[in-house]
Amino acid sequence: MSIWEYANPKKFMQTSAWALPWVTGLAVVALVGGLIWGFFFTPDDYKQGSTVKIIYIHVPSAMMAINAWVMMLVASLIWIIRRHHVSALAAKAAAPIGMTMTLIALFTGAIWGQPMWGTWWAWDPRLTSFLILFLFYLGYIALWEAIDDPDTAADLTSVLCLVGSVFALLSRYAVNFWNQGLHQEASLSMDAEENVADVFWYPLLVCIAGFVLLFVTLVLIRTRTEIRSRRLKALEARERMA
Amino acid sequence: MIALLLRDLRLAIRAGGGFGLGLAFFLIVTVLVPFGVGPEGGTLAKIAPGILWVGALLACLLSLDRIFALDFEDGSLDLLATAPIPLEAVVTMKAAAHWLTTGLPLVVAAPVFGVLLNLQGEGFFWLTVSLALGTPALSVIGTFGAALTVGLKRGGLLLSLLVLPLYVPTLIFGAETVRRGTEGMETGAPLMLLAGITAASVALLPFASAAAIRVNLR
Amino acid sequence: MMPDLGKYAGTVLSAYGVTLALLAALVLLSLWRGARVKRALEAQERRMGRGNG
Amino acid sequence: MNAHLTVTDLAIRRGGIPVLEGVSFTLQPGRALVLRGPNGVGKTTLLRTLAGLQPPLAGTISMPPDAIAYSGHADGLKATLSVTENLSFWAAIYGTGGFAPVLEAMNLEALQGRLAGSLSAGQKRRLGLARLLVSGRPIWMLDEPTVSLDAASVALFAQAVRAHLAGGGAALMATHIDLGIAEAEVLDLAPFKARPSTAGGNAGGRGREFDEAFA
Repeated sequence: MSIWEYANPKKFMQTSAWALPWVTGLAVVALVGGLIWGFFFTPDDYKQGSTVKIIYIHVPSAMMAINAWVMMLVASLIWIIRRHHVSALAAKAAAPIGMTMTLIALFTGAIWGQPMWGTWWAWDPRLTSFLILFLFYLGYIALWEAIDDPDTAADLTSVLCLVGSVFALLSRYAVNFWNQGLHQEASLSMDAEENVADVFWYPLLVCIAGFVLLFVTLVLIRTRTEIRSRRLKALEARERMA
Repeated sequence: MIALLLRDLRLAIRAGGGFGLGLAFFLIVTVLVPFGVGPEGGTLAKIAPGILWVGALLACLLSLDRIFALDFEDGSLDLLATAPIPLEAVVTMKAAAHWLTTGLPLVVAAPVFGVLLNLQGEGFFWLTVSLALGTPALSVIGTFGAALTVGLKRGGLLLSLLVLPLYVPTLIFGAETVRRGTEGMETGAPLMLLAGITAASVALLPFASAAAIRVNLR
Repeated sequence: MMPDLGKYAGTVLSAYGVTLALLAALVLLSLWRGARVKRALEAQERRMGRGNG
Repeated sequence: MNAHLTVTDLAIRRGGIPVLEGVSFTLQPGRALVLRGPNGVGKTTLLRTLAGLQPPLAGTISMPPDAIAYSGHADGLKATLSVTENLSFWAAIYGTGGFAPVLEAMNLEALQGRLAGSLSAGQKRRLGLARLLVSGRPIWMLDEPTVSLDAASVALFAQAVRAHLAGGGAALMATHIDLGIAEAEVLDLAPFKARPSTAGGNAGGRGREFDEAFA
């Protein structure tokens, strides 16, 4: 059996209905477990104090903000090349999740920055890149919403996702270039993995797994909704024609 | 292909406002900024490169929705899509026409507006060079946005939302070139990157734009 | 049970609060829209007399 | 010029929903075919599919390359350009030379310098037809070509189409009013209306490409 079998909406609905409870359960366990471990049972960092606890949400959400876009890019490519509807709808379903993750990364970054940098917002290259990524999500979602015909919307958003990916990478590079002088020192950054001791690292890994599973759960739920919505539209159109 | 460019230029001239509107907008932005930040020359000189680049970028944005809208409404776009020239060439010529009617006037006028903002020393030279290198990218990227939104009724606002994030790298490298030039620093790196973005956009984006037009005409 | 968050208590708690609020909103919205579409689809299928989807 | 067009078992869609299926016909050089059918049956969509503006769902379209000159509801004329400027633009796009004989054939010589925006509806249609002539393409595809024309203009239109047919060209026209071309064959599209009951049910096969995959 080929993997493309799952691109058939019916097959996808069957498989995802079976998988959804398992993925949901795992996501809840990993997320709740990881966050409780991180929040209650880890020591404070000698430099950052208790703010180090923010990494358990900031780092996974930042990773998922980028991973969600990558997943959308892959799904868009599959739609463009193989024209599987489920793929296009999965990309559509993932966008608001990615956007929320970007927002979480931005908020937690800003909240963490307040005591560290003395200001809510610094044009730190990382934060700035996420702000730009947020704008890309906004445009992508707005384009989906603006187009009535679902296949046209899928085509155009896929093209936007492709072009947007290139420009998002360019922006990342440009922002680094633009803000060389103000770059935060690694010791005061939350994202420097080499600074994360084991005692922080293990709960962080669990949290990352939790966010990944949460993403998968939500993508499955939302893709199922999109498929049902498409089917509803198709049935309504058929009723009108008959 | 040249015929298409000439036709678009002629249409822009006949319609009036083609050249003027973006330029007037640019002027107004330049005039409004001192009212907002105060007349102090040192402050203005410091922010002039950024303001001039942002102003030029917004002026460019203003006329983007007209690139395909008129041709879409009167059926010309259908006819062009069935004509023997490739759609990629059509969108390239459309972008070229947009640059000639919007980008080029901005390049020419920017140094004059720089005087209003107390732009210093070599800034005038680098402003002109960076705009000359960067505005073609703005037109080509904008054409891509216009191609995505061509069939939509309320595409104008969406167009801005789609295009502005794509403008970020161009803006950063463009304004950085002028800033460094004004301060007498090395401008080679940002200028090369700006030229790179323009070259890559001109070479690759027409394929995406043409694909978007094809989808929209379906 | 509550760990001592020291002088950064407000910072840490607000970060977790914002995150949980955003995640909850996302999950609830997804579930709500999913249920609504499912109901509408089932109604449509019943009306058309073919529930074999 | 070769104006042979064969359409076999064509299925087309509009907005993701199949509208016509099983459409087959042949258009010979020197012949005209009129597509008829109630509003919304898919006449325009069929013409756009044949012109290559959208892909068919199924079936084959066989014709020589670069054979079609398409003319939609709108003429694609620029109101602020003169008659000559409009025509010379399309002549340049299609890489055809002089358009003086076309001006004459379409009775537009006296209007050469006028802006297209100042022409009457009939004159505009004639200019639109002149564009088709300028394209030098053998197969014309016309969507509602005589809408808003008076009797004299319709006669002139019929004359232009006959001249094109006599020269070995072919014409495919979608309309719901009389075109004044009695010798044209008529194809009623109503019987080809896509039946939802036969199109749906299975998600495989050609269903993969359209909304029915979800039904």
